[in-house]
Amino acid sequence: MNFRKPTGGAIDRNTVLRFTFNGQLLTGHPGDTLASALLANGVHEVGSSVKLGRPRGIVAAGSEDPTSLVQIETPYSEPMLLATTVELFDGLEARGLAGQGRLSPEPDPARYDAKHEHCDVLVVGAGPAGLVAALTAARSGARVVLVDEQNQAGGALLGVDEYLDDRPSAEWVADIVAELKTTPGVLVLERTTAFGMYQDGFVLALQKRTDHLGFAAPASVARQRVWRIRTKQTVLATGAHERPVVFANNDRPGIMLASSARTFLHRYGVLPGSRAVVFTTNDSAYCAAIDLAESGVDIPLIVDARPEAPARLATECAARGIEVRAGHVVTGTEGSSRVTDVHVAPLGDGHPDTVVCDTLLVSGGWNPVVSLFSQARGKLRYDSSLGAFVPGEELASVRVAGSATGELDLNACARQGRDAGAAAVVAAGFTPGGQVPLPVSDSRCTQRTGLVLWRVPGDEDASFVDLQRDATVTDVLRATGAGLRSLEHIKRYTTIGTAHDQGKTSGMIAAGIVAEALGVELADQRPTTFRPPYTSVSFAALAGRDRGELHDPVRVTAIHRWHVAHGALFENVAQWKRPWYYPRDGEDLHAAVLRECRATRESVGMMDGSTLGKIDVQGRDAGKFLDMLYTNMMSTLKVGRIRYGVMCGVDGMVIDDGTVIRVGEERFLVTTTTGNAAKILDWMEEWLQTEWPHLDVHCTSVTEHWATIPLVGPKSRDVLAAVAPSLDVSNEAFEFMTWHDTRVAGVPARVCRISFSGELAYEINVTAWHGLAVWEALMEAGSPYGITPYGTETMHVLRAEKGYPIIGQETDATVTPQDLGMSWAVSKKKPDFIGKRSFSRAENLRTDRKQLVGLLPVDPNVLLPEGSQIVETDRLPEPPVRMLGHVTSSYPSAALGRTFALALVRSGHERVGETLYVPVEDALVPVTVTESVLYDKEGARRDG
Amino acid sequence: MQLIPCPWCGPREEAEFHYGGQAHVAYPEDPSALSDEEWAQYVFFRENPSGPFAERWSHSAGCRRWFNAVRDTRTHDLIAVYRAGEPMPEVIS
Amino acid sequence: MTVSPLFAWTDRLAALPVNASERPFLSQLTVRASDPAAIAAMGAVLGVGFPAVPCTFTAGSGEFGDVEVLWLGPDEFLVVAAPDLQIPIEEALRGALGSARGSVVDTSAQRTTVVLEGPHVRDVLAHGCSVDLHPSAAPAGTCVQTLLARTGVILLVTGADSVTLLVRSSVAEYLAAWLSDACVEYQT
Amino acid sequence: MSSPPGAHLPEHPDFLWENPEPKASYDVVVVGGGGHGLATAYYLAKVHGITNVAVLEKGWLAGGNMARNTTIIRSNYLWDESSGIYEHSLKLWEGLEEDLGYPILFDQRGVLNLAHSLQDVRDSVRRVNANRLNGIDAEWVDPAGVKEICPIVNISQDVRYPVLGATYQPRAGIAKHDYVAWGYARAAHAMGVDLIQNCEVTGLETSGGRITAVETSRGRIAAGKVALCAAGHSSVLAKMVGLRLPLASHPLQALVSELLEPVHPTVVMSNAVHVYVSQAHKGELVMGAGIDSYNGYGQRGSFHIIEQQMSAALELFPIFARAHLLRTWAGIVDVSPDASPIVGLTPVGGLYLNCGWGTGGFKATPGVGHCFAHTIANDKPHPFNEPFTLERFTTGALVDEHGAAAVAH
Repeated sequence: MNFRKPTGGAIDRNTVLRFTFNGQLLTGHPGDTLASALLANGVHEVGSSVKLGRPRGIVAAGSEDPTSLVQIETPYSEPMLLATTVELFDGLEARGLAGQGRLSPEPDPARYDAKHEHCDVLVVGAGPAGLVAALTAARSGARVVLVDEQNQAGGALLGVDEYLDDRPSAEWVADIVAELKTTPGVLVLERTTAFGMYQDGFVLALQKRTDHLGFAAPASVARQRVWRIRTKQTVLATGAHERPVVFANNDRPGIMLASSARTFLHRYGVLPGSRAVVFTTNDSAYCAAIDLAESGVDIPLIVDARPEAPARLATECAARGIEVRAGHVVTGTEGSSRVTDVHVAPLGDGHPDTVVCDTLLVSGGWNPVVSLFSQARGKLRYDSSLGAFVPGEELASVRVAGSATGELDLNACARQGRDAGAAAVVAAGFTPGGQVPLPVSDSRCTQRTGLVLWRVPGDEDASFVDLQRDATVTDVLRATGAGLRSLEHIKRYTTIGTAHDQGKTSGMIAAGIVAEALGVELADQRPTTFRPPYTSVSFAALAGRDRGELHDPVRVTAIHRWHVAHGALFENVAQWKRPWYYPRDGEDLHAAVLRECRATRESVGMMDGSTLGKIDVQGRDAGKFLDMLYTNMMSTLKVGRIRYGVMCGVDGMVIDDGTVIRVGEERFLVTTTTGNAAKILDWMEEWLQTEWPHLDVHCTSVTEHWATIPLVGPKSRDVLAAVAPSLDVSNEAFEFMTWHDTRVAGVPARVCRISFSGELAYEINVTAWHGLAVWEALMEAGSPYGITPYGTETMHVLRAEKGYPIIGQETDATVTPQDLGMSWAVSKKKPDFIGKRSFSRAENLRTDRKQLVGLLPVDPNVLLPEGSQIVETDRLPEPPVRMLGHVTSSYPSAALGRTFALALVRSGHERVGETLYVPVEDALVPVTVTESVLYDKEGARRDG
Repeated sequence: MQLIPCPWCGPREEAEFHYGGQAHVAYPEDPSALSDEEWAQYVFFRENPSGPFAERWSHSAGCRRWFNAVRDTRTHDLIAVYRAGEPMPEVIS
Repeated sequence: MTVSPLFAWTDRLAALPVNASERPFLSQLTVRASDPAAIAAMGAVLGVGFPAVPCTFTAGSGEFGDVEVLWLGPDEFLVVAAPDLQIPIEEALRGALGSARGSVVDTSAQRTTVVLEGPHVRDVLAHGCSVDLHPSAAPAGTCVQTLLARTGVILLVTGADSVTLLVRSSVAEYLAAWLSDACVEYQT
Repeated sequence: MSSPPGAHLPEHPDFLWENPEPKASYDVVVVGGGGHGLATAYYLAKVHGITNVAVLEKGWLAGGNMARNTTIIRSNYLWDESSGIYEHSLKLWEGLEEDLGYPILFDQRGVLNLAHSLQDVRDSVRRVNANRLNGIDAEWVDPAGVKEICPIVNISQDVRYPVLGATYQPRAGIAKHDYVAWGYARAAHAMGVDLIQNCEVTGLETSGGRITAVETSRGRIAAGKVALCAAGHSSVLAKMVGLRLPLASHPLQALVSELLEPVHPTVVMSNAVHVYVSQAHKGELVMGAGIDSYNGYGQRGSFHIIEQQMSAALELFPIFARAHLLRTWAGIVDVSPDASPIVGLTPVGGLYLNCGWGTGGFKATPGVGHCFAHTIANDKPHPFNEPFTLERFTTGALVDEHGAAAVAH
């Protein structure tokens, strides 16, 4: 059956769109929503309720609808959308839901993005108040953004056929929009819902940019965009939602809000049914009844709960053959998948009468939309004449205009819009421009106050307060009977207001019923908190384009391309990609690392160390400053020399380590670990700026200025000599822990003789632009020696064989330098340095602290898993088992010809020589505790 | 998201800033002279008021300057910002 | 042989509707100083006064050719000049700084430079930059350090439709990838 | 159409509690009617027979962090001290439904803590091994194992931070927070505890170094002992007796989606990318993020935290792309320097402290309620909360769950 009028509505009847709903092939037109198209086809039952499985229809025409949940299946599956907000497109497939949607396992092909926008005045809502506010602001020259959730401006005007200033309201709207769109500095965003209002004028809005295009949506266009709007002033012209009245069996399809039926009529040319009863507590539903009657709908009866019907409207109804029964209410309905009968009785007590119909239109008054105002921390006030919470205070940068204030007269709403727009631009520092004339409406409905009626007594088990959650009056009364008083408790007890609609139509009614049940004034009740988002927002929209390779920046060195080309596997270290190892054909990690280690210890290897943090420290007090930051003495370091240093936090725990190079009398270059580069620079700045501004020191990051290449192994000297002919590489001329500026492979370089492996080694630093060329030159110069590039894993093995800790692997913020066996790096001479005072706390003085040691499995072929715990006994007692520490690092060693590990062990330094046990799966592996240095203890290899 | 007025760069989004906790907690003149209790107060204990709070921020993604702010922790509204070394404005009643 | 961070992106950047191009190997020196006389002296040797207003840059020409001086902080500046001048400029600046408190550091390879031009520049950047780039808020001469998407940048407004970005070398490719993605809708 | 599975929760009972006027005096006044306060009152009455107890709540019962958390329950903490009290708690969870006679929907669906870097892997294995020796169920699973437990996790190694494995605690899970709180409240009330709402504590009265009463918005209430269970507001209360705490109160945000058919059978946490997510009983996805950086009592956080969380979540769970954010909110978490709680005696006689739980308080509810009640009743810590003294910040004997790369929440 066709419920589409032959004319009227903002739809294109010349174009037919085909769509499928619950498997049924149907048609509609451009301009339709899925809901209007369904109603045009006579389909009211959309889904079923979540708990009771009762049929659910379409209650409202917009985003406040509590029931019309659908799953869209084309062009990509999306759950839990409202049929009332899905714009129809050709080929749409959808099905009704029972309160639960389904996530598609297929990857979402759509693009998403975000955009920042700044303005002087943001207007939310393009109804009469918002339009006038926006135009008033625009005429002042301010930067204005107007957002509206509909696909066209007009707001409530879209749902009526009123004339403004003697012409169709659409023309009035179009004129304003046209002026706005041609005014410089004005941005009008349709299909854009302001969903969150945060501090300092930060408003988030979701724009649906291509959903309405269906299959024709261009793949290159972001489907949805999150607008991050920072505004000086905001005008909230968010309108009002009509609310129903609760009565028995008020949930059947065909029962609809009166104004929504009117919207379906005027905006989409759709009739809600053939024969409609109207139940109201106020005037507005009369207009719906008259409009529908004039469109051919049989309106047998208007049930008006007020003791007296409005005389003029009642006369108009009588002229159209519509009976009006004042002082009556709807007490119940019949029907299964659609309402078939309505029971009507006098309010209070009386014998019910039954009226046959296929539609019941309900109006219980209006709830101003105050969600964003409340999110902006505006206080709400209960307006007893409206039966609703309204904005209860003025905010400095947020103004409310139109029916969002509770005002329902169009001219008055527009006036509020104009006043709010003018006040906003003045507050933003502008002078209002030409005054926008206020429209005069020909609307019939001028009486504004109605009767506040939350529910009609009746079968409480079937009187639904939240249609989506199947929560009834019985549930509310059970909650109050259980002792609950707070609306928040009752919301949780009954689940009212927790569904997709967040209680837009049900919340106020629930509060009213609770107040009645408890015998308290609503004015004394705190409404439940409005939380973002106002309407739901897809996760993908919020993630925007920060996905895949753009999820988090990848940092690469100047030599990265070479590593990729040479088959390196990479390790993520903070945001950096570092070569982990370079497997050759058929090699696994262990095989590759054994090869890389052997080559390095026996001949020469090199790695890309560019990711190390590097900080230039300059100034007269640079030495003094570093003395405070490092546990050891740096001010005594001589120019030309290098010292290893450890840094602690104020709590005395190790936070970083690295080398310190004295470049000049007043200049140092310090290195940090890869992951801590930014943190340590920040740490330095924090101390300098907030504690020691008197110190003459400046710190500058040069991490990426330099490419850093450790060249390691007994043949490193030969390789270096080949590429640095002007450098005397002899042990005498170039001592350990010194540096020289020279040229390497023809480019300026700083070469440091430091070693993290115990081998003869040089660290070559060149400007990053030269990094790749120098790397390749070293590869070439080293080829006679079989030079081998190695990655972080080999670096870890080489340093572990020497007992050098890795910050973050051997340490975990509970480890002191002393625990690491580095008392030698803790100055006894300095009166103070950061962390020193903490070393003398009781806990630090314990002799049974966990200390860094080496572990040698008794069976030299057993590799201990890193992270293994260590116990004292060769049999495990019942849990909890006393643990002595854990394995921090563990490797097979080519140099040692066996496996080994480093570990933090309670009283470890005293336990050297002891046998301890490491539970590995079901076995206990015996290990011997050793000093942490396992290879070349005498340091013979350092000088080559 | 808060809009934080960096005393140098002007208002910027909170995401550009690093939070530094309570302001005006000076590093002790001579830590070695402190008792363990006094030292612990410096290391671990900070004011945590519900209301105006003098605190430190660093404009880490901008000019990298540390500065101080008085912010109401109930509303998160910034009451005042002032540069490091400047005295706290008299906004805490 | 030198390789710039975005050398592999030249063609892709050029094809973007923001006509992006890397200006590699520029001489860049980070200057820390607060003594007005020293700052004036350094400006004098470059032929361009240091910016006195936060979040701006100055440009001029002198002994070292065209030079820009960027305000990075109340006592921090970045001097940008043509390639291969970092050593003489560093010497000149050190000389001008004299015994005043401060520092001069060659940071030429720390960042690379990307120039964007055309009518879409502000729109594209607004997808990832929270700073108001409207001409009234960010006129030519503006220099802000901020976040672009998930990385830090120095952003210079150089003209009506032109912006220069300085980005840390290690994340330059991320920036290029992000720009490419943000430009998709503006591609004609 | 029939009702979808799980969409229907068990009904609450017809009677929960009365709303009495406060009496002039109680043996014990518990300040804070959240999960911890209610559980403490319950165990005071049940285990120690102390029933002349009032729980004072400035708002509505369990309306603070209890109403705002993501309900993850687990005990797989690194340090012995932590695993002791959390495992004690988990064991109580396992019998709690029966104990309270309330359907708390405790669902031991397991928790995966993902590792995304080689150091994550080492730390995770370390924690698993420590857990096992402490008698806690824990296993290390490789990416394929992660996929088996939770098929929707993206274990592709091509992503920015690939999943390298996870720790898995099968006995971990979730519960329904309101049901838990109301279960405790109802049972405590039934044993004679007064639950007093809309009653804000404005002062603590002491005499001779001993607590004597609390001043409230509803008048003075004399108290033999006072137990603070005020989470984010602990610093404010402690300051009333001049006690400084090493706490910072931060916003912690969480969010929920609409109801969805079951896709997520377990709980997944990823510290490295700051996401934790489960699918609650009715089908909604419940997610939490990292804390907001600044101190705040405003019960709201900053939206960029939510956006970052979403991009991280979609890297791990591409299937969530078109789930919808329905509601966001924030609690106030009191974070201590070592991310471990402070539970025990104070320098003021008769005043007891339970705070600093940060993001981990919900899972501890039964355990700390039980131990704190013991501490109050005996004026002496229970062995499980003995390590969590205020003095540890002076001696340095921290229980550093934060620094030790263990997992928060």
